[in-house]
Amino acid sequence: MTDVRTDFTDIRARLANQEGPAYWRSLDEIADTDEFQLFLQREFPRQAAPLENGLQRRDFLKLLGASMALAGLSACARPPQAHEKIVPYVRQPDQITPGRPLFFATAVTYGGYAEGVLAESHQGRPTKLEGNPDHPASLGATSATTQALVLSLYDPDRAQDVRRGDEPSSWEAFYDALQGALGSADQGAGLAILTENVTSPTMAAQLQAVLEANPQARWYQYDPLHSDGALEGARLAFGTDVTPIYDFSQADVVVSLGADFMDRGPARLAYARAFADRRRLHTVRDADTMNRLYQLEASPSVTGTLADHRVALKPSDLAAAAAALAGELGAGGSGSKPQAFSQDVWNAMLADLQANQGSSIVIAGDDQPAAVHALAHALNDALGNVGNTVRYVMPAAARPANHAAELTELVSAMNAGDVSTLLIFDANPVYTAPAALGFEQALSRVAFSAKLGQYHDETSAHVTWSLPQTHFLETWGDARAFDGTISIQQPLILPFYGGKSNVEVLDMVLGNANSSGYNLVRNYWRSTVTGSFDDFWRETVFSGVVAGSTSPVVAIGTAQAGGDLPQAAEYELSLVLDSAVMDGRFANNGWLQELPRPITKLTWDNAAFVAPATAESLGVGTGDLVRLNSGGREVTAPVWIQPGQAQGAITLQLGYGRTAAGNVGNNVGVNAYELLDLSANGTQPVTVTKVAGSHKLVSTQIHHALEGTGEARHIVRYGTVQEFRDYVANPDELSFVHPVPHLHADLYPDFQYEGYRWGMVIDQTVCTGCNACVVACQSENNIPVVGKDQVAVGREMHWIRVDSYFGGSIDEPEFFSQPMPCQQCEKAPCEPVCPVGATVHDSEGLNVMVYNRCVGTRYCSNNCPYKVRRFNWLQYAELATDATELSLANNPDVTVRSRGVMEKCTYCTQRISMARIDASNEDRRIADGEVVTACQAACPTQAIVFGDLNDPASAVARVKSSPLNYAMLEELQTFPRTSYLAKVKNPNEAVS
Amino acid sequence: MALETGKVTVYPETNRVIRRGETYGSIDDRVLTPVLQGLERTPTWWWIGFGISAALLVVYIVSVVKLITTGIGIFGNNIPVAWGMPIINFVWWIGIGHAGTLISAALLLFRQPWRTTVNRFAEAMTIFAVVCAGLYPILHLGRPWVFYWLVPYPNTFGLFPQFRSPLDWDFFAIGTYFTISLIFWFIGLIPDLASLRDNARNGFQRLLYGVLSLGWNGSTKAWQRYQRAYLLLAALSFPLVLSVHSTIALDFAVAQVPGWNNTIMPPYFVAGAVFAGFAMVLILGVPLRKALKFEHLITLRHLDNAAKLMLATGMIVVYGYFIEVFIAWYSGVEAERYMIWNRMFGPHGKYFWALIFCNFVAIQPLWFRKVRQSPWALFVIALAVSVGMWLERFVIFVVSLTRDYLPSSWSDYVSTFWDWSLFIGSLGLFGTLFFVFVRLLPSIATAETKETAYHDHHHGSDAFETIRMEYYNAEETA
Amino acid sequence: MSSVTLGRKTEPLYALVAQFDTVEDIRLAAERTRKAGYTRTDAYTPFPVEGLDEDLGMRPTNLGWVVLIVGILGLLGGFFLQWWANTVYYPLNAGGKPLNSWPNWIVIMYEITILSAGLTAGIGMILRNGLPRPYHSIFNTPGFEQASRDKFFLSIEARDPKFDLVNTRAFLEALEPERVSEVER
Amino acid sequence: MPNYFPPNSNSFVKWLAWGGGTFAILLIVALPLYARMTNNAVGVPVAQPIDFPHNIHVAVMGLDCRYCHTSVETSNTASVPPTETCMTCHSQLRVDTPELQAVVASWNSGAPIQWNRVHDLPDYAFFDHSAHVNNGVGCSSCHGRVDQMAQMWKNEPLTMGWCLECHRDPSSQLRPVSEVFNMSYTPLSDPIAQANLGQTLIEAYHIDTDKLIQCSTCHR
Repeated sequence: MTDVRTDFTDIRARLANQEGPAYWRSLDEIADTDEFQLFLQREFPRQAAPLENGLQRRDFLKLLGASMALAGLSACARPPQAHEKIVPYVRQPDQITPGRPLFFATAVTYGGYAEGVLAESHQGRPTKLEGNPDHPASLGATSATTQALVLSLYDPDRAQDVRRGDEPSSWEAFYDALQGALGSADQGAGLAILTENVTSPTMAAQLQAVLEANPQARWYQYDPLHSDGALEGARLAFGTDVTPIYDFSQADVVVSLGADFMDRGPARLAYARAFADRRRLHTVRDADTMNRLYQLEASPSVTGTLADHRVALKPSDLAAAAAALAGELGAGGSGSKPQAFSQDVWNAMLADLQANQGSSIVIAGDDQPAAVHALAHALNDALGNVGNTVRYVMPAAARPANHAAELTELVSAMNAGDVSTLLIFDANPVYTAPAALGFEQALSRVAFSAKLGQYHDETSAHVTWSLPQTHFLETWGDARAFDGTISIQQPLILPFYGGKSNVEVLDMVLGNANSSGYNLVRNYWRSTVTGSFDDFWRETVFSGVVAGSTSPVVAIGTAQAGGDLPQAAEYELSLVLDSAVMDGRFANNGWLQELPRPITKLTWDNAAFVAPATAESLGVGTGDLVRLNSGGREVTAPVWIQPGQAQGAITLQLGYGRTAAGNVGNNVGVNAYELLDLSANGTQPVTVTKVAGSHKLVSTQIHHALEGTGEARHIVRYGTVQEFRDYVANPDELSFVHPVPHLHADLYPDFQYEGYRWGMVIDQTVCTGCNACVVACQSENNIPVVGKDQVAVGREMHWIRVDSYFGGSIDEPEFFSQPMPCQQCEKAPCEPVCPVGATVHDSEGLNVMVYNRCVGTRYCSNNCPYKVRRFNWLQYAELATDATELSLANNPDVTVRSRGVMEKCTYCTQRISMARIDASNEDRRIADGEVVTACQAACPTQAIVFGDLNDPASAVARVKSSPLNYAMLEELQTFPRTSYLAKVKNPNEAVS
Repeated sequence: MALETGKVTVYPETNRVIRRGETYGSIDDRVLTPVLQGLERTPTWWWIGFGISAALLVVYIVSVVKLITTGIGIFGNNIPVAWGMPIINFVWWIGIGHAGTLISAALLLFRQPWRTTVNRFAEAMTIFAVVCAGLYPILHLGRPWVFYWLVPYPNTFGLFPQFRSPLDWDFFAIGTYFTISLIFWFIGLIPDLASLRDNARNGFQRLLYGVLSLGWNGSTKAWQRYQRAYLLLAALSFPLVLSVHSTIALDFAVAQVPGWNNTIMPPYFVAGAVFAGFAMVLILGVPLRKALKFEHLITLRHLDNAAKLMLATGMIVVYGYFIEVFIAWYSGVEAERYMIWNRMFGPHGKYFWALIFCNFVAIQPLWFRKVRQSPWALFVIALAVSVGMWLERFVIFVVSLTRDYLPSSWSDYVSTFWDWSLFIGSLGLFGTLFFVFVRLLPSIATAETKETAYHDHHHGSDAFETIRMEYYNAEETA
Repeated sequence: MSSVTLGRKTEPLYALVAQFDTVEDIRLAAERTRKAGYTRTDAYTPFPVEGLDEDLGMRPTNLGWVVLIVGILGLLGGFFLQWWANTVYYPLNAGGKPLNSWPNWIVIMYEITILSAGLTAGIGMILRNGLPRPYHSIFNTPGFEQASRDKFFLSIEARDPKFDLVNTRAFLEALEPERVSEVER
Repeated sequence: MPNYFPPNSNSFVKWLAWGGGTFAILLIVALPLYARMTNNAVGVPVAQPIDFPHNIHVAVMGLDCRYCHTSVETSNTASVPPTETCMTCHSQLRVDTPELQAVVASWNSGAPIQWNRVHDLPDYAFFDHSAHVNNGVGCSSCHGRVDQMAQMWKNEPLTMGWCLECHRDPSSQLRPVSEVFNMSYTPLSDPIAQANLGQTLIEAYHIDTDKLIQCSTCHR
């Protein structure tokens, strides 16, 4: 082991301009970019443990011939190789206990809006994100994307240097150049700043300062995650900028006008929790308070899977339906309901709304046109929901703006030569601006252009300066949540690849070359706080939210419906954000690319979703290529036949077809921005023509239909509230929960578990299939990414998968999401067939998987009826010997599996072990709720309950006693520890 | 010489294991010459066959290297189909490896003299097939270099195998089967090795066979123990043969995969194994008797019997197919019923019908003596059966796995280049061993054949009794 | 017929060996030799000749008993190994099956039984026959290479108490062999 | 027909058989032993960048283990002390002695000292110091008489088998928590007495003995 030559001058330099939590890390991390491999090989401090380390002496020669036995005998003990190094701190920070993680409150932003997180740090190495229970937009939960962002932190493709054109340069050089560019301009004439949606008070103040210093300068915002429809809708309805906040806890009836409110938008986690709390039923009494959801949408959504009545409408029909509804309920609007809307559902919906005035919600989707939003406002107003289930607050955005308009404006200004200096923060307009707009050409007319982003991306190639930006885990900053609540972002680690944050670079415009985010944020807040600033700061940074910063309710007049409804067309195209990579900003994140998308289970691709009937008329099948032509621009995309898609509606996801995303994200899928039309009113007409050829779309599930054999196996059990009541009335009769008589008989006596008896329940009634659990598990358990080709042959590694089934007709199907982790069977079929005892039960009834004992017969997987076991067919995980920075995201408490071993969900046994050790050190029992599995922690709707079944008071024991509780494939007598609550829907009785 | 001078009871030609006119010496000459003759006299067919086999053996080695360096991801396996072609090939080879020991053991116990001229190469076939088979489960491990963790031995982890696992049963069953078959084979070889030693044409052969024959001298006491040991081994091997494939069948029978967990599996697998085994005996025997000019020793009677056995076991296997369908229907278990439907009409349905053709339709001609006694017709049928038995395993193992309990986990199976290269390569391994065997060792057990010839011609010790009587009468009169 | 020299100095006499052509001849000869009271006799044949051992008055071998005993030991050992390893030494709960789930152990017990018994039968036979034994005086018999082909030899060893070069030779000649030879040790 | 092999070839074969047999047996016995020896440098002192004498610091100066290994009671790792810890004394004591220069250098430069790992478990074995010291497993039980080691060495093989010896029967090793850091403490010489003591301690510390031999206790 060669010892490290650390460049101390460099380190001192970096230390010199760092404050606050800079002391969290060891020197090595500061010098990391240089000595990275050494950093890894030193296994400092407590890196994740690659299984193969114990077997390093294994080399190919040893596999053949006589020395094999020898190599194996030593497998468990270390050979006398060069000694591993122990590298202690020089000055150990107070709050660090080596080997114990710390949690820090910070916030991740989407479209400028904050979602609070608690970041887990192992000696300064962030490894996991959990939700921040104190944060209104998290409530302790996280989304799938948030879970994946810890991987992006270490992404080796991130921008690591300041570039002038293609030349590596320096911050100093940039600063001088910037000052030159600014100095030449009079009053900042020709200076333009393009940001994404800004909610950060600090940044807003800085922008304000910049604009005051340079009256001629202009600030534009463009953010694909921003909803112009909502903004304009509010303006139409009230003539002012307000944001509606919905209180689902008070809503008995919800009508969603194309709103995927549980998976999209800045309030998704909060809304999902509130909605689920009104839906969750463990006893039949809960049925009385169960809410009802009417979901009108063009393409099946996560929210739609929970709908009691789901109506597939193409965008123009949806708008028409909204107008007709408004007409019926005297909220302005007019017209009659569209044909596609079945009469009895329509009547039921009207009846429910009328019957629940003041306790209903009409919510419009972010990608709906302004008119639909206005109608929603008008409807809530007319139904008397405002003040009950809906309240209005000032927008959290620092400057509410129509982003489409601003981008168009900027481009024309650039074309007119009015822009000589352009500073771009976060945004990647060369990729995300509609191709029709010609942003790229316009940009070429700008003399001095700089772009601050985490990647040297498509835009970077066309600006004069490309600047590396810090990840949010490296950044001091602040941001507001959907309801205005402010969070202060604190870094857990020094900029890993160098880089500066928005506020730091913005401060350069104000003439400060080296100001630090820490000072900037502190100074801003110092100016706002009355009383002891240090107390405020400690409290705020600790809790992650600025107390009392939630926006107050604003009084608004009566809402007016208005605006034009979208024009109907034979084929209506909707370009939507992808559920995983969003607008493409996360395209280089392997966890997200490989994440089976909700409902479709599609990975590594986007596709043009069409209804079965539409596909029939077009004569195309899944994977066939079609040419989409809208406004004279063309994109050739593969077709995905999606049951439940509205006839005539074509849905294509944005965020794909990137060319400068990085090694993972490049050339995945097709670029839908080619077709994007900012002037489109919610939808744009498109012509679809079949073209030759096809594209291999990879889905992790080849069979979704519940009909026939699927139904007969009683895998998904579901019924209505009424059926639930009947079943409880006479529990001995067969019901939807227990459709077949089942005899529990067994040859062998059961094992007794005196201590803990871990178990889990998954509530299908509230599971949305949003995938948060899947990525949370991946992050917690060091689950590798295998790539499209391996997924294509059925080798994805996710320990918990979300099975998705369709019931009913393929045109109006019902959707079922069924999370499937290891069922932890009492009589596990996988265990007796393992010849080496690599998978056995432990004394707490856990079905444990001992990677280092596994020889890889895979018999256990064959014998697992749930097929939840995953096998390392090839060397998927990065071993210490050939690790990249990405392996730093690994959880040090979980073994990194090597080639040839089986793996599976362990109920997060590492978390159980930690709790057990802590408890035993304190000589007490583990308390209920002390062990929270990764999937459980992430779940926005708390559909997963875990705990000790031996403790009758535990949450899991209570839920298991629900009459809806059933065991998957119980006829196999595997007696799973993981059980399910049958899905209960609350349809209107009037609907046949 | 002896046979002519002795008083001979004549049997009808068809009943004779050995054609009229063969003498002890002529048997030796026929059998030993191909072994003892010089390299330059080695026939061309041998060189060609050996060359091809050796070439395939190289393919095998390359595949194994690739496998161990890259990982079993090179195969088509996935979740749910965690066992793919390697396991099919494993069971296929093991099946083939059953005829040999069965012929030598069972037929010995049942006093079937006709076995003597076919058991030697059948046993060799068995051993080589078991070698090919035995390598598969090891190579097919995720971490082949720790395969010995299945062996109970004291170690630094303080761990032992988990003996409830059928895979451990396999390990013991195959290990035992290989060892016992090898001993059985070698003991049968000792007297022949002695004749080779005594007829050696050069120092090398003398040394080689001298060492191998362990100094056998054919003394009566030695023969006495020899026969006892041989009989005991036969008695032990016969149930062993049945147990080995039953154990293999248990790998599947104890699992809960629809299409695997049938109680009928063991007997049905054993029948299938004998079926496949005799097919391979014919595939090897028909060309061999021609090439080595053994028509006088491996007579039509042998082929006829082998064919009859094939027909019988074949029909048992077909019965198995039927019962599987019946039980699936009778069980009323949805997964089972769907499995059968999928087996017949699913994406892989064509393989099922192909197997029905090979294992059922193709063997029907065997009802006719004419077919049974025309070598090349048998050869073709045997080939079909070998293919059929491979397909049977594919249908049972893989197709069942592709559609098990949760539709969400259903998947398809696509074999890869390496799946096939390893299979073709294993044929090379088998071929190489077999060609080396026919060149270096007698393909027919001469000592046993002589004994049979003696019984054939003299009807056991009747002849001796007559001579004895004559002598004592003469003595009395004197 | 004088002593055979094999490029070595003449060795003391090992036995008188008579060569016969047919099974019948050797069996008759063997029987007569026994009746004549010779005990240290043996016959060498290319294939096992039924009844020849009785003709020579040999006792049947006890190999079977040895095999049986070892087989039973194997059976018990097989059970003990599995019972001890999975129940006593490291008891692990595999799929809720009882620790002492003996039905799962039958197969291995069976295989170990067969293995031990089979090895005993095979190796026992070889060792009891004193093999491997490259050198054996009987090989010095002229034409003995025929013994593995189609000739039958009867030997009366010099150690035989009743052995007398002249009388014994005469006795053998009386059996009408193809030839009689003196074989050195 | 002549003999093909000389008379003495028989005895040759005999010797060959015996020799081969013995050799085979030796091999079977020797291999595991050899494996153990080569893989666990038990009792082999490990040279360190700084010649740190545990014996002087513990036996002579009387430092408690926890003075340097601060997290041993609270964390899975006992933790090797930061340079800071050395400097608490050695900023005054023997500052200019040659063997301390590396420490001073580290302090001044901020470059961490790179010690050589002595007790190196495979990374898939998750050992937790706190769980042991808080339940009556003494330092010396695994690390030996550190107070007598000028240079640190590994005192036990640290193989799984070795761990299990105690995990199967903890009562044979347990000591009162108060004695955990006592280097000179040894289990009671009378096995029965020790077993009784162990049993009392197991009950006192609520040690779940069933759990001790479970795979999930050490492997995750």
